[in-house]
Amino acid sequence: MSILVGRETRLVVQGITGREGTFHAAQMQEYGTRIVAGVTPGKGGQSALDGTVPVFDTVRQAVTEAGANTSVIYVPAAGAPDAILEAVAAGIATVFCITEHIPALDMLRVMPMVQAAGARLIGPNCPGATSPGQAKVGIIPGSIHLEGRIGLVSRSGTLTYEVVQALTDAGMGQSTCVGIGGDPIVGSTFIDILGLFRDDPDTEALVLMGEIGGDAEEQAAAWKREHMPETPMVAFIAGRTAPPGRRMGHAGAIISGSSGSAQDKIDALEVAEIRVAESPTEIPRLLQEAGVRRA
Amino acid sequence: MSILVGRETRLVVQGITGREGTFHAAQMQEYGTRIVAGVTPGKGGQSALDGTVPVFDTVRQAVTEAGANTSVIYVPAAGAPDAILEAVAAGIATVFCITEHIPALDMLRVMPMVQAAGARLIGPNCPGATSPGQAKVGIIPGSIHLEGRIGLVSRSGTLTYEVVQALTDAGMGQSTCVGIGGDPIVGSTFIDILGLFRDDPDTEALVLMGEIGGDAEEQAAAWKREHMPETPMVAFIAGRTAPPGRRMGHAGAIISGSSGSAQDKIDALEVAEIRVAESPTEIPRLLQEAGVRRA
Amino acid sequence: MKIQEADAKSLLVAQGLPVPPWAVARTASDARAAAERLFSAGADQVVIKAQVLVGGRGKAGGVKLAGDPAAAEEVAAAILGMDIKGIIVRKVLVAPAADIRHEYYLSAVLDRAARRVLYMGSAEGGVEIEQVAEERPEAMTYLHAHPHLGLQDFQARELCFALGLGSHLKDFVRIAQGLHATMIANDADLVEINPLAVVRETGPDGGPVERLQALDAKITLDDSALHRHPGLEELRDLDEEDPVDIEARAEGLSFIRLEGDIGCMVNGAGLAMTTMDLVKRAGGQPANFLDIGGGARSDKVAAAMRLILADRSVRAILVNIFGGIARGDEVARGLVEAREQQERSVPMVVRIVGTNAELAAEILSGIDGIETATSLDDAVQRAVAASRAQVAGT
Amino acid sequence: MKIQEADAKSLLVAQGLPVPPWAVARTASDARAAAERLFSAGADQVVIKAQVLVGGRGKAGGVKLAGDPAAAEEVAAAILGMDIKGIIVRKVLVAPAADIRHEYYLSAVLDRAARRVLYMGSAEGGVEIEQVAEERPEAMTYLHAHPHLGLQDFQARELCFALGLGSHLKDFVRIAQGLHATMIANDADLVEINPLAVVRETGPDGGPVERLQALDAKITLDDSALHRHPGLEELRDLDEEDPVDIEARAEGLSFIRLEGDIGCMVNGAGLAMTTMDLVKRAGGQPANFLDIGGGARSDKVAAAMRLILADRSVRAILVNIFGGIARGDEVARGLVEAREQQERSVPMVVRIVGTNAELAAEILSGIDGIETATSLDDAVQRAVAASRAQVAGT
Repeated sequence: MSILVGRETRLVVQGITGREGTFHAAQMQEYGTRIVAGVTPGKGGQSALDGTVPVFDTVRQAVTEAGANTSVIYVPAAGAPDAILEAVAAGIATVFCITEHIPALDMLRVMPMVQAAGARLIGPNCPGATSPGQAKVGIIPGSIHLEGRIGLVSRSGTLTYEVVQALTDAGMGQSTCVGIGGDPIVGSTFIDILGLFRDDPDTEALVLMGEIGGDAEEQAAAWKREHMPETPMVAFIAGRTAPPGRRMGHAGAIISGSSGSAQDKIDALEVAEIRVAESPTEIPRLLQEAGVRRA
Repeated sequence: MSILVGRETRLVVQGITGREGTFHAAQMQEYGTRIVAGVTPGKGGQSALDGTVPVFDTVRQAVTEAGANTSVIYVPAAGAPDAILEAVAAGIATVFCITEHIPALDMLRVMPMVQAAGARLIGPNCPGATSPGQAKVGIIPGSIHLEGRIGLVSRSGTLTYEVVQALTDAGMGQSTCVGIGGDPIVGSTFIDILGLFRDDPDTEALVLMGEIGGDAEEQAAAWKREHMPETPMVAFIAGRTAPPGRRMGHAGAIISGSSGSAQDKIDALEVAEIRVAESPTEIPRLLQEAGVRRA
Repeated sequence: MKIQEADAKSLLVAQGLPVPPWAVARTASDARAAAERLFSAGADQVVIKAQVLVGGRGKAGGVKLAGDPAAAEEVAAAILGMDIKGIIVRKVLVAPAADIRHEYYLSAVLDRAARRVLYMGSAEGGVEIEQVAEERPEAMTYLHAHPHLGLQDFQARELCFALGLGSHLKDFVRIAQGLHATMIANDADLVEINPLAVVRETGPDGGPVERLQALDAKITLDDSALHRHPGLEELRDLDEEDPVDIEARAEGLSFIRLEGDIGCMVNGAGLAMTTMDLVKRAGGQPANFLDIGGGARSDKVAAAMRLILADRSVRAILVNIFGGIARGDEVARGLVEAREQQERSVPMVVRIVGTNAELAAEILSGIDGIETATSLDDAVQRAVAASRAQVAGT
Repeated sequence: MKIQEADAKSLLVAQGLPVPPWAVARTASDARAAAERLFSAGADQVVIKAQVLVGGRGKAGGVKLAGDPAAAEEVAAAILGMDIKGIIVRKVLVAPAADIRHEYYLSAVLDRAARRVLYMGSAEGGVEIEQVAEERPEAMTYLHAHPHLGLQDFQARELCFALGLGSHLKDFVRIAQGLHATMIANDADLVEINPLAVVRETGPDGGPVERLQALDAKITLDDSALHRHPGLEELRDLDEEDPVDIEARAEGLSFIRLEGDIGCMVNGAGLAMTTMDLVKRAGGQPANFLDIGGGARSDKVAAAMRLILADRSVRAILVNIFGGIARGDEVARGLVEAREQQERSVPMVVRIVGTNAELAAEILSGIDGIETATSLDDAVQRAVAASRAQVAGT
């Protein structure tokens, strides 16, 4: 098993005829992800990926005619909120929004609709998720993964790859790796993803990659302590040396006021008996010390 | 027992210091309704009804400080939608909106909030409800009622009084009489109220007072046939002789296109084995013929 | 409130919708002048359309084409003054005749049962849409706008593709969103474009281009919201209103004149309709629908009486008041006042029950020409009898 | 993006909020002229406030009163040129000093966890609100606006009564709604009024009246939404920006200059922060934060290199790229190009992994002054060593 993506994933790629959509659709298909449809309004009737994938005008058609159950969005920021709304209105259960630079107020308006539809949104501004050996959705390089039993959740993009690579290099495979995105307003939080891992019998240990800003890591630490006390878990917090109040690349990474600092997060994690690595490369060793074996 | 209002009703009157609010609050209190609070923003700290009822600035205060569980709104149309939102946000379970002339689009915006709060709205533009011998909320004259076991639901105002009077004159008492209001957008439909009557052990027979326009009566007939086939029921439809397409006093009473005519409604009711009276004064007799006894 | 096609088009244009130019003329010569301007702007033909607030003007001969200004004047002269379903045509709309490739239907309407704005679209526009909906339901597409977010972009696209208008995607989305904007900006109950047409025009390079255009528009406004749109009240077409309606509105009364001879004065719309139903059932003919509303004061009652008596065919008056908010004594006092000022003597049957009914009875007792009744059925019987006696006595 | 007080006030005024008049002056004599206008309009005193985008200007002496134009000039001269937390004051705001009866706090801010706009209010305004929130949490009132309906009227009233502002109910409701309107109209993350003051003014009849006034305002804008508010980009205060920041933004790079000597170029914010953390842990000092973003092309890499080298204190450069969207060979080519144009020779440690890492290694092999590394820890160690060698060699 795995979470969010897997063998049962029937993916529709929204924005499949765009530059990003075309490139990553090919990568995902090559990895083994079952792409059943693409959507580009006005290009319905065409096909993509060398004729293997039908293109529809609407997500609703992709659901009713191709049986899509999962969507990934490569639509530019101006159209991405509507693309999310379209996906959940069409009954898509899991939506990954890769698009970055979506205004926060747009996401505020979108979220109640996602929740009302009972759907799950990952992102925006996220790298997606991979269940090694089964499917990858998003932009995480497929080559760095190894099948296994470690669940990984991260707020960052390339930092995620770094850790996945370190785990794979150490012979520690992953059940699913999820990037939730670093924007101020994201569809799924650490806790949402940890909840899924808790219910996944194939996930035996956890890695959480946080960064400065907000209090999502503190919340996750408290939740983990209460709901999954037995599961080995290692964390990492990026931004220990970041100066307070200065913007670090994206809106998610501001230290605001007294909270959101790396030290507050590290303290909260340690209180919850979660080991915190000082470098991504330390993570495999800390997992081993917590009793996790190599694949 | 009864529905919507009764001995357990703890009423807050929104707009208690206005002309209508003051007059009807006194009438309700005189009937025996337990009025625990009034609300007029800016008049918090005063009292109403000869010092027997505290006035608060907000409905939230009326709930937390006076334990209100039901609200009745006598606020002018410009402020009434907000008054409804305030009531349901404060946790009021049952809200009666007496106010007329609320724009329909305002009600469209209000309704999802009422539903999300899990509250029940009766009205707007409705006369309220009375459970004889227990409590009355709204503007129905208290004197016309008689305690008993007939549940009445109506889209009209004074027509409701006419029938209640006819029932009382015939010695046929009522469990609860509810006016749902005749506006295009109302908080509770015939079916909503019939559902409450179905679950009320003290209601043995039903009277439904409909009028031309829309298809609420047809819907109610079909629902009654399926869910309460054994309960005796008599109906009346106002507007048999109204010319098609002309506006009859309020927006709820337009015959639009092929449906909404009195004959369509009467046919639908008769198909559901509901007797339809030709005059309000016929209703007691038809009830008796359906096996209902006098109180 | 219904508004005329020309006003509906103005409201659509205000929201950025594409509508061909038009002019409104009250005389044949004005229509000719308008047509001349359109011909010199390049029109091949113009269309002259009766401006009336009833449907079916096309079938009634109220819509005609004209190929030159003289023909336009002639056609306009024929249409102006025409009687369409009881309404005399006082204005015509003059517009260039479009080169129509295909006609679609698009509307947004308040859906009571769903408590949403319902969008309806069809590729079979230009005809009576009720007929399409009934005979070929598969030719209709329906969707609900969100009560807070309105018509979302993806919904507009879904509608567009369902109608087969994919080649006009951007324009269609803008038009569909514009319907919602029109609804919100004006508190409309209905905004309808029929036909929304693909028309062939001459493009900037001289070649033909196809564009979407709203060729006809119907809008009805929510009466309860008119007070917050001061400009819209001016769109009320007094030409088509009975002067009595105008007076009734000024007094805050709800009044509709009918064909019969028994004037009715009732509080509450449902009870007023019921009273009329009972009059008919008893063999009489109601002369009007009149709801004096809740809490009617005596001056409002007097105004209502004036409205009823202004109708010369009224031979008897039935007053049916169930006091609740309205107080019986106030109504009775108003009736007595009205009676005093009354020029012509019409028998009156008065039934007042509920709040302060006893006071009302006292006030009315012994007044000449006023009969009182307590039961509704009885009051109706007496009013019908009184009207018959008048006919017999004439 | 943070904007200056004067600009924030303009955005509030645009939504109808009450803000006393103000002027912005860049010289002491302009400040005097502005003060003269305010004194002749009836002010008893004026306040001169440093316009800087950092907090604590009051404590730093950047806010002063003046009783006449000469004093205003003197005070302005003292404040202009002042260094407040590293920012040189280049402008002052001149406004009439209000007769403040009480100071309140009111703000609307994006609440990430709740995914709502959070309203915060307190009757203890005019001070640092973080302190109030921490020390006297009961003095704060919080409520969330609805994501679609915004701040509803009843919520504004609840907030008003919670703050004890019942006697200013209508004005407060308008102001609170105005905060939401300001947020929506400008895609703001934060709109803060501190203090929102009850001030005593002279009423129309000459007697004293009390009014609510926004005396100070802070607004931060959502960078992701600036593109849809073309006017707002002009409010960016270039006076307070490092020229390097301006160049970085023009190139689409995310860049922050720091104190150290090891230039860093990384793709992804999280990885960039991690790289800096590791540099510090290894005993080095990062000279900057630099995220070249996803899919960085070679020209972007070259621009990033220029930015790093423009800092004369940079003694070594660490490039850490994990190819995903970004392709390693593109980055490598950009580095080689940049190297060729480079005026000063700074040792560079390059680690490129992921997509096309092998091609990158080929491109970089044998180029003078470029060391390659495969592990992140190793790359960091080498960069720190290289910077030390430079210091030793100086």
